[in-house]
This record gives sequence, C-alpha cells and structure tokens, in this order.
Amino acid sequence: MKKFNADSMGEKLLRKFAGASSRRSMLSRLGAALVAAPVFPLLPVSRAEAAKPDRSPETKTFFARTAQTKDDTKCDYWRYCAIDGALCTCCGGGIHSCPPGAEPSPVSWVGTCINPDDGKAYLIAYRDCCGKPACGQCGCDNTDRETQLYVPQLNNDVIWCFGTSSMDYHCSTAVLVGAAS
Amino acid sequence: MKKFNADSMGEKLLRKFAGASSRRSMLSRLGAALVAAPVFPLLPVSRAEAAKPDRSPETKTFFARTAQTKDDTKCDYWRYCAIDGALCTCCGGGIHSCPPGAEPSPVSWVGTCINPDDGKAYLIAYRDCCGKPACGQCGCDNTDRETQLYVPQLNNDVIWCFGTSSMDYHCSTAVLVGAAS
Amino acid sequence: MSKTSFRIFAAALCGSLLASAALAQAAPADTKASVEPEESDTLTIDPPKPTWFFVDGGWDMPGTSIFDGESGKMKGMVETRRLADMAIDPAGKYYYVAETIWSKNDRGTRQDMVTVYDSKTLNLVTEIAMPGRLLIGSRKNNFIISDDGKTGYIYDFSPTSGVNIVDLAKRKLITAIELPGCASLMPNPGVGFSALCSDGSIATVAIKGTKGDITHTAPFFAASDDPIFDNFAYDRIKKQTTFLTYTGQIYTAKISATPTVSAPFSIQAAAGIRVGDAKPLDVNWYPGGRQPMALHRATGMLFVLMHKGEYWSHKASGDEVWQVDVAAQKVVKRFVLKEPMNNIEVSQTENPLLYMNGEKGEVHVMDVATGEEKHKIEKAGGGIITVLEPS
Amino acid sequence: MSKTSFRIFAAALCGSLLASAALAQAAPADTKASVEPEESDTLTIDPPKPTWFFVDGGWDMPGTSIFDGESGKMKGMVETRRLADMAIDPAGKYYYVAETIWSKNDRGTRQDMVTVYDSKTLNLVTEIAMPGRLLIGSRKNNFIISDDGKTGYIYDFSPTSGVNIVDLAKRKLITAIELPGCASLMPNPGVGFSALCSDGSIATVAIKGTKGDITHTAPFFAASDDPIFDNFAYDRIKKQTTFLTYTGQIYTAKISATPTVSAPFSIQAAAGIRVGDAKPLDVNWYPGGRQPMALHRATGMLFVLMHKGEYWSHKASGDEVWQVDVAAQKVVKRFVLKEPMNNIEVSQTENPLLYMNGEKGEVHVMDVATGEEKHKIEKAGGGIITVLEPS
Repeated sequence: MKKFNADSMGEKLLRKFAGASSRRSMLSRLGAALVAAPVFPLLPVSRAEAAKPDRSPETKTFFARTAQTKDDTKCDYWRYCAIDGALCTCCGGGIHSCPPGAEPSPVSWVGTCINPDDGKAYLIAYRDCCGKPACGQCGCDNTDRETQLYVPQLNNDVIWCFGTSSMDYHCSTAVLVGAAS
Repeated sequence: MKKFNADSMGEKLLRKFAGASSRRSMLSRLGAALVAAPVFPLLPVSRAEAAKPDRSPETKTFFARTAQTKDDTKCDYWRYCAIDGALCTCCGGGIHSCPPGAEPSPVSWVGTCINPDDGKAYLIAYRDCCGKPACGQCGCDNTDRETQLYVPQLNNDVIWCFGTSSMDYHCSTAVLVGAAS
Repeated sequence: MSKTSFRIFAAALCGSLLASAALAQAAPADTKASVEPEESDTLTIDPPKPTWFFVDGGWDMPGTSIFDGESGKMKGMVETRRLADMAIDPAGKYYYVAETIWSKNDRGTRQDMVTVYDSKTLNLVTEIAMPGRLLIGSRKNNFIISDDGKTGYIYDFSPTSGVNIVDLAKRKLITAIELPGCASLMPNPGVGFSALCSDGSIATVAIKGTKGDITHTAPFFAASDDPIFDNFAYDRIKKQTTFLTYTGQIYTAKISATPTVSAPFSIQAAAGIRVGDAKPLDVNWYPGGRQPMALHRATGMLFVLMHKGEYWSHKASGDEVWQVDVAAQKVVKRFVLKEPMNNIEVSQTENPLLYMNGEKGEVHVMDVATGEEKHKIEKAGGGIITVLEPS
Repeated sequence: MSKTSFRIFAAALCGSLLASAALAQAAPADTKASVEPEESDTLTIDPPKPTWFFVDGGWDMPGTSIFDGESGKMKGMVETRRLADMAIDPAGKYYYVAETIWSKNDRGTRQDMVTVYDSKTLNLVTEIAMPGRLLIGSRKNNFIISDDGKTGYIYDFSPTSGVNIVDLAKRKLITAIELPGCASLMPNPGVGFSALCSDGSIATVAIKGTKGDITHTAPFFAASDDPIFDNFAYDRIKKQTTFLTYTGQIYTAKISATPTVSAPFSIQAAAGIRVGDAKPLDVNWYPGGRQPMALHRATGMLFVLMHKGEYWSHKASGDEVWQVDVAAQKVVKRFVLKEPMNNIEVSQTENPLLYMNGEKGEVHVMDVATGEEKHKIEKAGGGIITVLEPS
C-alpha cells in the first residue's frame, strides 16, 4: 500500500495556502494528508456533494438560522459556525489576518458554514494565530458539524499551531476557502 | 564599612530556622541581613519594644479586633494578620507545614499579630511553600503593618521563594516565631 | 545627604539583634508568652484512594488538585500545566504527567515528556523524554496506562497521527507507532492498545517489540454524523469500553485482539422519550459537555450530563444527570442540577459520589444515593476530573 | 477485521480530492458563489500612541493587551508572563519586558532577561541576559528606563537588594549595583537613578562606568508607619516624582544629583475633611489599591483611588477617584465609582481618560471632563495599567 504524497496533490493550491516556501517545505516534510485538511477537507464537502442537502431554513442548524453577516467581531457572524477560541477580529487582527506579532498556522480545522445572504455553504478554514498568549477577547465556541479527535480536522479543541515558531495559542481567524456545494 | 556577616549572628538560631544544612550554607553564601528577616525582623519588634504599645481593644486594628483562634483555614485566624496568598492549611499542608511536594522557603516576610486569647503580640513568619502551582484554595490578603517594597521583609506581595529548587508559589504558612513584646 | 546606606542597614540589624536578645530573655519571665518557635516542614500524603478525585485546573489554572470526596478537603496537587494529561499508576505508586514544555515559556526548544511523581511525597522522580504529543485540553484518553501499569500510551499528532509507547518500569520510550486516522486510546491487555477511527471502526494495535500491527473492526458508528465522545470509559476488570454518541446512542465494546461491539441503545429511549436525532430543528435531550459521562464500574451505572437543545450542541453543559443501567438499558434516575455542569466523574466506591464542575471551576460533590450535594468547592478547577479506577 | 488503515485514509483523501475538483469546476458556473480563497497574513501596528493603554493580565492571564482608549478596541499584545514587568521605549520603537523564565516551566534553569519587542511588528527582536530580578507582581517602578531611552534599570532581590543596569542601545548588561535597604526606582537624568529606602530617605545612585555612588536625602517619611506607595509617578519633563503615603500625604520631589522633597499636604485636608491618621479605629477616607494613583503630567492633576476604612487598608480597592490639583493642594473633583477599582492610570492627552480595573479584570475607561464611562472592556486584564508618557 503506497503512502500518500502531499507533494503530488495540487501543489499549486497547497503552496497558495501554505504561504512562504519554508512552510511549504515543512508541509512536504510532514508528507501527511492531514496537512492538506484546510484545503481539502474530507468530510463536510464530500458529504455535502453526496447528499446535496437542502439549505432551506427548516434544515439549517440553530447557528445558521440566527447568523449575521455584518459584524465579524461577534460570535454569531456566519463564518464562525464551528469556531472555538478568541476572535482575531477582536484582538488587533482581521477575519483572515493575525494580530501583530502572531503567526498563522499553515494547517487548521475546517467548517462548512452557510452565508445567510445567499443561502450557500462555504468552506471555512479556522486558522489559529500562534506565538502570543491567549488574547482573551471575544471568546466563542460554536460547534456545527464539529467532531471528536479521531477526525482531527473537524475538531476545534486542538491547538492548531503546527509549523509555527511558537505553539502558544493567541486567537482564531475564519478564512474563506471556497464554496462548499 | 564592614559588611554584615550572617554567620556571626546567632548561628544556632539561624540554623534552627534555616533547617537543612544545604539551606544554611545557602544562607551563609548570601551573607545578607535580609535572610535573617524571619528570625530577626527589623521593625515590628524594635518599634514594639520602643513604644510598648497598648494592646487594649481600642488600639487594635480591625483585623485584631475580629480575629479568632479556632480555625486556621479561615482568613480571620489570628496569625494571618499580614498574610497574602493561599492558606497552606487549605491545600493539604498545615499552619507551619507545606503540602506534599512543596518546599518551605528559608526566608519569608513577617507580621506581628495579636492572639485574642492572651492579648499578646507574636511574631509570625509567613513562609511560602514553593515548587507547585498556586493552590487556589482559601485566598487571603490581610495587611496589618504590611509595607512597601523598600521594606521587603514587611511586604506580602514578594514571591518569597528563595533558595528553593523552584520559585513557583504554592501557598503560605504562618509560622510562630515567638512573642513580640 | 550622606553615604549612609550600609550604616543604616547595619544599624537596623543591630536593632533587630537587640530585639531578639530582649525577646529571648523576656520569654522565661512570662510562661504564658513563652512559645517555642515552630519548625517548617513538608507533609506527605497517602497513596491515591477510591474516595479521592483529581481535578485539573483547565485552561486558566495550572495544577491538578487532589480532593477527598468524603471530607471535601484538598490533599495536595500534581503539577499539570495547561494542556498536560495526568494518569494514575494502577498500583498507586506514581502519578504520571504527559506534558510539553518550551525552554522559554512560549518560545525556545520544545520538550515532550512523561514526568513521574511519587504518590507519597508528590516529588518529581524523573522525566521520560518522548518525540511529541498533541496539544489539546480536556482529554482522558490521550494518555492511558496499560492495566498492569507497565506501559504508557501517549497520543501524538504533529500533525501526523501516532502513538508514543513508553516503558514506565524502565522509564524510557519503547517506540512511536504511526496510526493514521485514529485517536482516543483504550488499553488492550496482552495485545497493546485500541483506538477509535474516522471510518467509524475500532483500530487495534498489536505491539510486537517496537512494531505495531494495526487491524480494524468493521465500521459501526458515523464518525462525522454521530460521533462517539472521545472521553469514553474503559473498565479494567471487564476489559470493556462504554461509548456514548452525540445523539445519545450507547455502545459497549469487549476489548481483545479482535474487539466486539454491542448493538447500541438510545439513552432517550431508555428514559421513555423520543430517540435523539441528528437532524436540525429537533429539540430533544442530548448528552453534552467536555467530559459528558462517567461509569461506575462495579454496578455498570453510567452517569450522563444531559441538556435540552438541538443537535450539534454536544459541548453544551448538562442541566440534568441521567443514571443509566447499561445492562438493563434503562435510565433509572434523572438528577436535576442547580447549575449546568461540563465535566462529570464518579467515585468507584460502594456508595458512589458524583464529581462535577462547570465554567466557574467550582466542583460539586453529589451523593448518588440521596441526590444531595455533599460539598461545593470553589476554585477547585474547571478541567477534567479523574478518579482511581478498580483493577 | 482488516488491515485497512492506509486504504481508508487514502480513500478519504481521494474523496476530498474529488470534492475539491468538483468545487473548482462548480465555481465558474455560479458567479455569486465564485469566491477567491483568502490568504492568511499578519497585521502590523502603529508605534505607541498617547490614547493607548497597556493592561497586564495580572496573576491569572498572561500577556499585556494594548487598547485604544478612544475606541475601546484591542490593538495587539505584548508577551508578558506572570510577574514580568513591561516598559515602553520613550522613543516608541520598542517594548521591553523584564522577565524570568525557567527552562522547564516551574523547574530547570532560571533565565533572567530583558526581552525586546519591535513596536510595529510586535515581534521579538532580542533578549538581553541579566543576573536576576525580583519576582513580584503589579510594580511600575521595578523596571524603569532613563529619559533618553538608552538605559534600563531592573530591580533585583535575591534576596540581596540591587539593581541591574542594562544598555538598551547596545543590548547588554552594563553592571549590577548593590543597593541595600532601597527599592522602587525612578530615573535621575544625567546622574543615574534614585530609589526609596527603608530609612525614609531617597537614595541617589550616580553611575560612573560600572560603579554606583550612593547618597541619601535626609529621611522624610516613615517607611514602616506611613509608607509611600511604591507605585508612585515620575514626570520626565519636570524631572519630578509625586509620592502618596498610606495616610494620604502627598509629596513631590525634584530629581537631581541631590533630590529635594517638598513639604507634604494631606489629600483629606485638600478635600476639606479630617486629615488621615495611622491610628486604629479612625474611620476615614484612605488611598488604596495596587496602583492607587495616576498623574496627568501636563496639568499636574493627581487621580487617587480612595475608600472609606481604617488604617492598614492600603490594598483595598477605591470607591471614589479624587482629582487633586497638586500645585493648588486642592481636591477639585470626586468621582464616585460604580464598582471598586484597584488600579488606575490616566492618558497623557489634552482630554484625559481614566483607565481603571478591579478584581474582575474588566477595564473601565472614564472621560475626566464628563465623568462618564466611555468603555467597559471585559476580560481585558486585572494587572497594572501603563500609558505612554510625555518626554
């Protein structure tokens, strides 16, 4: 049985998300599929594709039914359907930007969240910002489709600070990866 | 001007309080007078001696007027008139005993507290127990005759863990040293 | 202005010397005031007892505090920093802490180790270095110990999934095994260990020397749609694990070289109400919390934190504790809690005590027989709770 | 049972590869759903501004959070662990943290240093090793920087009292000076530094190379009977320190090679009430808290946290803030607080803002002109508050 080789799978996309080449080489070195999780999340997408779920309000989760699209410093902002931690938008960072001095982890856990403005599902990478003590502001813990440790890329308790110079957890961003269905 | 030599001053007493010989040699090495503070506190005694203060209820502090002698797990126990921190009696230790795995600091800050049973003042050495994380139980902060950093042996904010293998603050004891007047 | 610093200092010392001389002479004159100066010392502690519980300080407070459930008194503390995992030697001689330390707090060199503490002195005995471990809080099954106490298994994820195997007797790393797609460990006596996997199976890793031979059961649960809480319970005497899913399905698995899994039953059905469902909009009672269930091994009673809500509320604290007779598949009692609780454990004693805490870090001790609160301990810790298990 | 781990894993990956392929194709068909994946990055920050305040997390939360007092928004964080001391480069280019780190959290090798952070990136620039420092929380004057920004003075106590002098431009230790009986530092431009002493004097240490020449003023306060709060305020422009004692006496000292101290006045008398007294049983308004006073340099207004109580209640939180015109020796305003506050600082701006926090770690921002609360920031931190000082 051949082991999976991260370098052979969509290297361009991988590099895009991995950012600097030093990080990409870290990813190659790890060589493991989980690294690609934020880019190619396993289950939400494939299940979404398979089931072609109805996105009507009746089948939305409580979070999706009550989410808003105006204020990304609140826990009910639509992208935060599976976030756990301090919102970087409240810590001197942005929705996809780390606060000064903090470093985005190249790997992350992912969520599939519905944007109430268009009713569509999007893939969100919850990229932790690392290397500073916990920010403390705007703590949220949303759990739509959040699972347990044996599906780590869908677990929001893991300290997702791999390949960063420090694994100290500062805050979490919600990076839009693409449409989920 | 000759520097003070801790070894020349009441070595027996010093050893008594310093405990193990390794600690005593640490004390000698430091050679500084402040080490002796728990044994020979500077100001409360000398002032008490000089002023011969009236210990009648009318001149007692609020703490002294309301202190009790029955329960050493409460902040108002008489010996705790200047304690700051977690009571070791609530952490698996005793009034002069560190909880298991914690190490008493050979130096400490001191207080002069009045025992309501006999109305007399006693010298109390607040000896920190070190080497474990903060115990968290029974936090007290009493401040009778507690001063600022330039009189360190009477300041209860200092982490009094010197000469211990770890300076992690766990809890504080209240060791009876002797009568103060 | 004068250069008086040393003089002042020396003078103050003389004053204090005089004072203590005065004190020494005064003492004999007044027998009542004659007190012997006390000596400072350090206490020891008993080995772990079935009535004790161990509560981790969680994210905010370092240290795992040891309390006696009967008296509510603190007995001592094991040094667990944020995201460390503690395990108790089944023989009661040691506490083990799997931890990750940087040489400069949050920077510098990473050091992963199992740190060994003597259970009577609570002193550090030694450190066993290992290649890594996952940083996550509130997990009971990322650091487990074999039933005979000889081997420690520490989950690693860097971010490739694997397990470090440590010889606790010889105090050294035996090997690091890759275990893709699986986590959440349980002992497998005589074989090695088992784990839950993302395909819904149990993996069993048979250890031969430094190699692991990985086999899987058939998938039996939906790892993404109705996950099993990874804080499940293992029973050393029955060699059996009890699992609970988000919707409230309860499974038991006999652990062996080829584990067998029972047909599940619904906790809601066992209480005579509608079965839990994974669909949105269905408001029902669901299990939830960080450590949502506790098993009383001797009686097979499972205690589950339950709350009313919709599906995907699996981290919500429980408003009730449901006592489930697992063999009879019946909820025999529902305890209504005064405030929502996030973690639950039960003493493995004849008269079981429930230990629960919530966001506030306050531990509540409840007598199962009476449903009464025996103790409420403030600032005890908000993390997971551990008890001594029968073996 | 089958050896399926890698197969399952690979299959899952294939599924996800397919899914993303589908995604890539689906996107162009629906322009509304066509979204560019976002890039992760890291922001930078402006150099410190007069409207900003820096609040230490205190005992419970590591890190010093930077907030803008006008907007109430967090701007970033400087890494300060428990018992670290932060100082701001007067030129605004760096944040300096005097800290003590063990190589294994609470054990191992002790490392004392001044850590340098760039004020625009908040990245660590370098570490300057030094022989030691005192471990104590909530002190503003244990790590001070000379007015020209070139020299750092770090109080040490091991337990002999001394000061480490660090060249912040060359980033190295210059010398360690013994300073028996004194602590609580203030800059002394062109001379070295000064400090308060247990004999009630100010010590001045004139630095010549690596040597310090120590002189003292005549004693002017009672260090044990009516101590000066060691969190006093120094004014770089006036080269003057403002002191406050437990009973409420206010002194100013002109800092020079031979500092001169003013006659004190009573804050209570300045408010038209009975002078504070050190005797027990005398209930009066007293200053108190950890950081009980803040000085607005440009106007010479002192803001003091005051509470009603007996003497030796100097750590009690304030129920009111008294605004003292130090030159006129008058309390010009008394602000009643909604809840007791423990630390106070004031922005050095034309329209000063008061920053206060208490045990809860919530920061309250109050407009001095109106007395109104501009912001209440939860979980901002419970430690001392720092602002950029005019120079």
